Amino acid sequence: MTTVMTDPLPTAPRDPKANRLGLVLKEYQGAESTLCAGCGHDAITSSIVKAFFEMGVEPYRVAKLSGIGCSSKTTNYFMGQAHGINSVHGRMAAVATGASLANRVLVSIGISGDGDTASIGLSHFLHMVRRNVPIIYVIENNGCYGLTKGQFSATADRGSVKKGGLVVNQSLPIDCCALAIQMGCGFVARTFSGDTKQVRTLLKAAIAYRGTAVLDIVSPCVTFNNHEGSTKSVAYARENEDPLHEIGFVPHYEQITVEYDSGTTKVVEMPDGSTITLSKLDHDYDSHDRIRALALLDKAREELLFYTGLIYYNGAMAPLDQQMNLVDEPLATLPESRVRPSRETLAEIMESFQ
Amino acid sequence: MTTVMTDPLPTAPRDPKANRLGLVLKEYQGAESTLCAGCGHDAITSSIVKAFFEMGVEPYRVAKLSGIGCSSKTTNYFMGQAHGINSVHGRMAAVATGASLANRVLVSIGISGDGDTASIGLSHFLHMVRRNVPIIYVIENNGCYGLTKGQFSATADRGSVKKGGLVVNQSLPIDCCALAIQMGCGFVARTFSGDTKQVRTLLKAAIAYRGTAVLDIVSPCVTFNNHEGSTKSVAYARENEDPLHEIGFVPHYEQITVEYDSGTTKVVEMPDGSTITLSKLDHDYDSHDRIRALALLDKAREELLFYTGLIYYNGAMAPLDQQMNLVDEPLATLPESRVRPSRETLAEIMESFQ
Amino acid sequence: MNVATHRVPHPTPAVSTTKINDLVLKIATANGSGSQSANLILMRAIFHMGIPVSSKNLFPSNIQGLPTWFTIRANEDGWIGQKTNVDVLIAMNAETAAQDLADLHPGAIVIINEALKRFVVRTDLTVFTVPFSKLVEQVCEDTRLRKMVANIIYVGVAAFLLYIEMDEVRNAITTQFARKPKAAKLNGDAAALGYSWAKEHLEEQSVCRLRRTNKTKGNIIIEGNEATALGALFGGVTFVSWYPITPSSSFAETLSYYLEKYRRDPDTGKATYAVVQAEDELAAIAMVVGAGWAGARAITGTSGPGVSLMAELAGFSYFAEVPAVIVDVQRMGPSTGLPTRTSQGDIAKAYQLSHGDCKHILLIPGNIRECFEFAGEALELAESFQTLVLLMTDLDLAMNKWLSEPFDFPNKLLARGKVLTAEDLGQDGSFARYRDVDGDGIPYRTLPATNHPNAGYFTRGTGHTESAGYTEDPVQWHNNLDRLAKKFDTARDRVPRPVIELVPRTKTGIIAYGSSDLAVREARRLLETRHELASSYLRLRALPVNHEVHDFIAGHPVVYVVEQNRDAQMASILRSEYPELAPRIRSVLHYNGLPIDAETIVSQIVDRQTSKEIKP
Amino acid sequence: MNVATHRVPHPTPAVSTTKINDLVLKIATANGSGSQSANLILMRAIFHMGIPVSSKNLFPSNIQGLPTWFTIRANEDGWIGQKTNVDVLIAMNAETAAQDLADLHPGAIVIINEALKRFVVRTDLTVFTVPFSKLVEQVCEDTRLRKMVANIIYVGVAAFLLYIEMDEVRNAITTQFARKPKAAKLNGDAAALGYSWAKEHLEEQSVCRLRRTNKTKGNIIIEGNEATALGALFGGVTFVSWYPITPSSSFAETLSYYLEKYRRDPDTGKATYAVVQAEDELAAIAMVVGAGWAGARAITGTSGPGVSLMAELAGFSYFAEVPAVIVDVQRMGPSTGLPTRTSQGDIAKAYQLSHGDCKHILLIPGNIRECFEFAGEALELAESFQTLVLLMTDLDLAMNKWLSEPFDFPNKLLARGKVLTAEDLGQDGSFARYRDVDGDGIPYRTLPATNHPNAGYFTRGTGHTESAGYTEDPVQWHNNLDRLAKKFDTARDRVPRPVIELVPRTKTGIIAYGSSDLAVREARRLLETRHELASSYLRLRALPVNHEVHDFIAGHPVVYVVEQNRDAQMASILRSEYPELAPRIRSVLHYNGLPIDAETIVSQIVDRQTSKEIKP
Ligand SMILES: Cc1ncc(C[n+]2csc(CCOP(=O)(O)OP(=O)(O)O)c2C)c(N)n1
Ligand SMILES: Cc1ncc(C[n+]2csc(CCOP(=O)(O)OP(=O)(O)O)c2C)c(N)n1
Ligand code: SF4
Ligand code: SF4
Ligand SMILES: [Mg+2]
Ligand SMILES: [Mg+2]
Repeated sequence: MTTVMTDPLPTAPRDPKANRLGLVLKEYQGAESTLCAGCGHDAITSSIVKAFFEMGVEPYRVAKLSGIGCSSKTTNYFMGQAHGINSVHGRMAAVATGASLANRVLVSIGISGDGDTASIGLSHFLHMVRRNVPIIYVIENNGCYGLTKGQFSATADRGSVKKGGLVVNQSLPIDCCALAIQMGCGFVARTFSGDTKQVRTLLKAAIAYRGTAVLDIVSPCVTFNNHEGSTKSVAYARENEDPLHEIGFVPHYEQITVEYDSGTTKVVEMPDGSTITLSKLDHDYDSHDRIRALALLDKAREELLFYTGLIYYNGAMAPLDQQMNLVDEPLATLPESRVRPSRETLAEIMESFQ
Repeated sequence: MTTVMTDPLPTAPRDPKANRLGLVLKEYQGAESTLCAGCGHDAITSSIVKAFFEMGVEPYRVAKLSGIGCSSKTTNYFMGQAHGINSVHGRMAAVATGASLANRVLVSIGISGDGDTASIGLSHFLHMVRRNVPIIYVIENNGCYGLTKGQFSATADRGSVKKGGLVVNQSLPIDCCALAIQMGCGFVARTFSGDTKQVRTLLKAAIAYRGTAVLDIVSPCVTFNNHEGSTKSVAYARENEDPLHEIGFVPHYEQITVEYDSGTTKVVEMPDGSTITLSKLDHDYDSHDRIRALALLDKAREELLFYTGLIYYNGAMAPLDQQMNLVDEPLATLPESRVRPSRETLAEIMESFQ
Repeated sequence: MNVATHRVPHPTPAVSTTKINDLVLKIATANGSGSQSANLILMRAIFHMGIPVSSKNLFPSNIQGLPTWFTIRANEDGWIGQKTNVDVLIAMNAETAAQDLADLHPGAIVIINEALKRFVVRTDLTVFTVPFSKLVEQVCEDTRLRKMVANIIYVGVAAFLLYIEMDEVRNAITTQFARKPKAAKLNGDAAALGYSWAKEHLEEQSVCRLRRTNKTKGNIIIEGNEATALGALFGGVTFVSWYPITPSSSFAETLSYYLEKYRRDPDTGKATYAVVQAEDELAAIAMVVGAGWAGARAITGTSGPGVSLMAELAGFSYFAEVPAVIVDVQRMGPSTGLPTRTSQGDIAKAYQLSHGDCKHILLIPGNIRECFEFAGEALELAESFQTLVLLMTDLDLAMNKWLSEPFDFPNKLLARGKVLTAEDLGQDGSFARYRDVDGDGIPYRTLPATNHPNAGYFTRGTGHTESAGYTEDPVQWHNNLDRLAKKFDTARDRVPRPVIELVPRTKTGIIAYGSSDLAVREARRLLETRHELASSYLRLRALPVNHEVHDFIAGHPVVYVVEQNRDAQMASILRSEYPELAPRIRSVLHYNGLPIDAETIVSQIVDRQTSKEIKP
Repeated sequence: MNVATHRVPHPTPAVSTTKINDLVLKIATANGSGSQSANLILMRAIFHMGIPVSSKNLFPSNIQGLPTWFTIRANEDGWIGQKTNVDVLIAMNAETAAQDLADLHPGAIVIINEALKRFVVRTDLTVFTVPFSKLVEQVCEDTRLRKMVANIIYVGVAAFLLYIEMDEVRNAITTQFARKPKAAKLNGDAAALGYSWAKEHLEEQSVCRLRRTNKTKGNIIIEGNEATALGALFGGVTFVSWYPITPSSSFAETLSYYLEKYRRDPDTGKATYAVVQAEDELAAIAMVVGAGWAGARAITGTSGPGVSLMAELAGFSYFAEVPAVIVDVQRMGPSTGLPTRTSQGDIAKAYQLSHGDCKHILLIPGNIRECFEFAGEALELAESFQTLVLLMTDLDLAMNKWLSEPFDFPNKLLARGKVLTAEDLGQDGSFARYRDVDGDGIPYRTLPATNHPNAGYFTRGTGHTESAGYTEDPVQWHNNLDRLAKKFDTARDRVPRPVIELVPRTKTGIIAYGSSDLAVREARRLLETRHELASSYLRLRALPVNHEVHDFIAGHPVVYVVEQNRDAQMASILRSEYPELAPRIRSVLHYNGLPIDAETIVSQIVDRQTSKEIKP
């Protein structure tokens, strides 16, 4: 039996519909989506809205970052009060690196597509992970390039059939989770846009995490990759989703004491005091074992299995801003006195060149 | 006991100094090196010269490709009779993809640096591996950018000290071998420029292999990264090299029958009939097990171990030109009759637009 | 509900003469609603009535649900360039109906979905209201298909009102759904229903009508990307690498389709080509350079953002002298800009793409045939000049349907440039890769795998001697750059020459290029008829320019350079080519994302003419 | 072996007057041989004798063993630009000795390693042979160090022959090896030995000599990259991202060094800046854009190949209006080109970097002080104009040692541009991100994490409305592009103005920019003294140009634009800015990788003058 005690001082909201900041769900919404009706990305958008709402993150503190693609457009569809940047194709990871260092207090969420991340943006994605840039990095993975009309992306499974039924993908898919683990990522999850509960829970845990949290979310493109033979269709995902565990999350500010059966539930304590619980389903999976995670993903890729859940967790690594030992205040708004050395310093330097 | 029988029709050279084509070593050499005296890259150059000489590859059939860096310069220093292309920084993998498809008969060897491959060229490297472009891809890995004067590269080990002794690398190194395995590579080796026998043997095996063969060769930069505290110095590599096995190679054309103790030697048959032998040293390592290879590399990275040898081998995957089912002749020189459809075809197409 | 025809009396013109075979028809829908098929059926039916016709598809940068406009222009005399003055509007989209109606000129005809009736507030339009939703129920049981099928109903209605022959509509439907007989039937029924309903309920109109003629015999209707792809196919392309981007994707996709179909070895079924969907544009151009170096005829297609990413390799191609072709299907920039809108905004950038001193050959097709011809020519020139060639099309050319004469089979053999084989090198042939043997600046090359001990050389982007050795020597560097400039000069008379129409005694010249051609030609007619301003016309088809361009400018005291960008990019190039003529060059600029139209050109020219130069 | 002095009699001039404080000294060695310290010691000693001095280090693109030339020019009157006419050669490199000697003008002095004696075939030189290998054995036991120490011996020899004060040599050695007393001792001994050996064995020469004066008091010697780094430091930079590339790396490395030293919070030791060595230039500029968007003062440094890679994001910065600064240390291109040679070959490319219509602000320092000032100014302008600013230096400025007055502490407070805080937005402040409120084309922005419900907006590279919403509307697109053009026009009078020197009544104007300044000024003097051609001079310091440039060209019938590239890039920009003045613009072009020198300018101008324009 493990007992989880969390932060004893909750901020209980008055309005039953409001969160701990007194904000209502609507304040976490954004512009109306222009995606195709039924697109998996819209489901993820809803989950994001709810997760941030439920976690009580101040919208103004959020930075929404994206590249280009249907997925990348979605940053416009949630948290309209937050600043967003829809940058260029494939470079969001690097843009986010700059933004998050410029302002440490930002809660960064990056939304990317499988094309944006695994093709044109692959190198930046990997280097971002390696640096442990503090960001929730969501890959809305539909195995294709939605916005350019359905070409296979690098995450399309081997044997996946293209719309029209004539072309079969021969290439090995790139597994962004496996690569993230390889680059030292401490928070790696795979999930399915339609499994809204799991998505939301993972997002909440990712909000509590500081460092790069990679969420590879299978998110069907209902227009171009939702047919028979696609391994990223709604039907395929629904039928094949195989959760590694049932995930629960208790934020640090919630005063609850829960008892878990340590035989069936693993409890992950996060540095900020929040807790992730992983309750056993069919598998006996340990999210702390990097090699096991890689083996699982390898198997999944070979046998076209669709495991979901928290693939790997390790809270030990310092995020980039801490590695760099930045001042507490945002660099962006430091006053002149702190960013321009003195007249005397200049004189001293000038002398060294005489 | 395993008996290896290879191609019974050797081309025995007359001149004792000539290879099976009747060519002498000199014909495999190139321009004089302009690298620093003692640079690891020069040692690799010598090994390449010998490996191609000993394998009796016609120099004119070789395509030498590289990016930019001290390492990338070396393609000029071997096989002067071959065509070479010193392209731009980080894009060689993609250049090679085009070249190897344009002409299937080419034996491509790409030389890159750790900066060229693991930083600016990371995405192309990974996608090349994923496509299984037929090439021997050598990473002359010195943990730094030699040509731009010694900045840390992405393969610098955590804890490695910069020349001058003041700066210590904090970042997790990128392990190109692990990433290559992750991308489905069937020939992954790590070795040390100073272990010329192992380098040469691996190169010969790579020449016999068709597909992407990745050789990550630690190759000390004697000018900028050869000091105490560097994990890529000559001294460090010599002291820490820990071969996984003793490697032997018997090319398909050599009529020899060797007997091996199957308890201590594993024999790898290659599709072209050549044979790699892996004789046990301290480790009991199986180069066919992908997960084990990943675990080994993970451990090596964490504990700063320097395992060398054939990390992973799998001869099953078809190289890109075969996947694409190209005609046997080089695309480059197909006659007009085979690359321009007929007048009638145009008429037929025009009609379809009426 | 009362299904009636609103007939608002025309205020103007009192004496209405019916316009025959001169129609601009605009259809406002939402994308992803299947309206594209309906629109194409209309267009095709008009085409088969023998009337020259074109269409402009104005679609949003998303996949489903946003406003889309499709404009068909039919004109017996061939004036089928962009025109914004609409004769007939089919209004199907609630989101845009108010604006769509407001934009009409008095007297225009409107066919409007009954559900949108509320948007009709003007009284100077001829409005026909059609109960599409009700009608569709009669032919289509599957509710999911109704939105799509409703579109075909307007085809029938329009056919009735505009005198489009129903036989041709039926033919067009059969063609469109050739492989889907069920859909063909359903759509055929829907069109017929629209027609018969209209016949029963709507009055005839006599504002504009179509009638059969014979001006399109033997012609084809085709998109620029299809033409370019065919040009590459017949140009002997052997290597293609690309990364998806609007509006260029369909170039590579169409090319892949035809390669698969026509370029497999008849005996073995093996491919005589390779197509790689690259991981990005950096890789796409790098692969093309690698393939070009190894001797393939290699091409990539992209648009602005991709061109930016290809900059570094472009300079390598120029300097290391490796053949490569980029098809730049220009869209509206800067930045991501308007991916589904047209522009000529990359001209100056492409011309000098990459850092350092370098200039590239640009081929600029002005019509659909040239898309075909210049694609082959680009491959040809890239190999002949051993350099990068950019084929500059744009979204308007590339993704709209154009009327064209069918393409001619190439009348010359494939030229592979100055390539030395082992036999050419001879017994002990010496070979200097970068020597100007022929005095034209173009050196000789060998291909990898040439079986000769002297064939190999080392290709590099760094300073090199004539024999491709490394050098930092100032004189050799300088001389090599001069040779490259000379090679570029050689190209002046080898690239497609400008098309010139000289009008005697006029002081005014017009220079244009690319997809502006039709609009310019129509503008010239309008200038002449309305403003008594005759103009000579030079259509640039390539860069670098040659003496004919010089002479044309020198021959006209006032020269208007018409282009679809803000920064007068071509005018700038001409001004620096011919500084002494720079003062006479004026700009006509259009950069709102729509294709340029004749009226824009006319009004800007009239504005810029001084009082002396033009009659009021 | 007989250690003697070859004294070849001078054929010219018969009457030799000793040149005082007017020296060009060239030292030929191999790189990686440690000669750099010796050369700097010589330069520093001359500097401390009060004589204006500069140096040009011509080094190869490798790390060790290839030829390197270091040229020191000392001139009492401050003419210390590039000059190819060498007075004294120190020949230490066998590989180049033959050519080095052949290049000399008659009468030049040669100090040559005895081992290279065989290369002396000319009789019109004054040759001093020195047995360096023998001498070095006397002071240096460690055989591995001898090659390096031999270099210091030539310092002593040169000091003797040229009358460089040994006290200053000793001081310079002490400074150079401040942290390595053992090396200081060894080198001091070697220099002394060289001096005393020379005194004993060599005759004095009276061709040219140096003597103490007072022209460098208070001055500094510094490289451009160091100055630029300091400019960024004092310009309040908070974010730096970069990828190594010659010749820009030392900018970022020096900046990192000073940031580490002077920009840690005194209380906490925490950093008030972030530096990221990026994975490539695409990432470097993307990080800068991300940081600039979030409100940092962000900069990156690169050279040509990196600029090419940054093209796409450059357009994003322009169009989404995100501050960013790129320092482009220009090297010789195209392609990889000559990485260790200088050029002004990126001017036109940088000006319109990226696809589509866009133009950027370029700051072009012409001297070392401006490297400092303009780095701060670039950060300032990037934030004030919410756009990309490129600081265009070059290898000559950036990596050579220049004499300069010390830099002034910035005289104005940091300007952060039009940023609205939560207070500015007020209770229910509405805020339209892209509205031209002030009529200058520059809109207002908010920073992420501004605690106000209306502060957030969506930044995008696609078409947008004034309130940053998505639109494809043609009119809004057009208007926004026009506003951006207006913003660019606003910049004309906000960027550093040109420096103009008008000479009354001359018909000839010269326009130059960047590192050409010293050579141009010397050329003007030569033109006047030798050819009686007086010229006005305008030094461009930024793009876009303003009316002063127009007026200057308008005021001179003939204007020479001097630049260090092949394609007359700045001339082209000026020709398209001022078409009516285009015919009067002529080009002086230099593109062999060496810094431009006065003689080149003079000879090209004299060549291009028509007979009417110049006296013979
Ligand atoms: C440099 C560049 N190349 C290509 C494109 C065209 N493009 C836009 S979105 C996209 C792919 C999007 O795929 P993905 O990231 O998987 O997003 P999805 O639309 O599937 O959600 C591409 C290739 C572009 N915008 N920029
Ligand atoms: C686009 C571009 N960016 C930067 C450079 C500068 N550059 C030349 S070589 C090099 C790094 C070389 O490192 P590596 O690949 O490890 O080779 P090494 O010299 O260490 O063998 C860099 C950054 C360049 N040539 N091109
Ligand atoms: S095209 Fe696919 S990914 Fe894009 S919005 Fe539609 S369903 Fe979603
Ligand atoms: S700098 Fe380093 S990598 Fe480059 S040649 Fe010298 S030792 Fe080799
Ligand atoms: Mg996708
Ligand atoms: Mg390296």
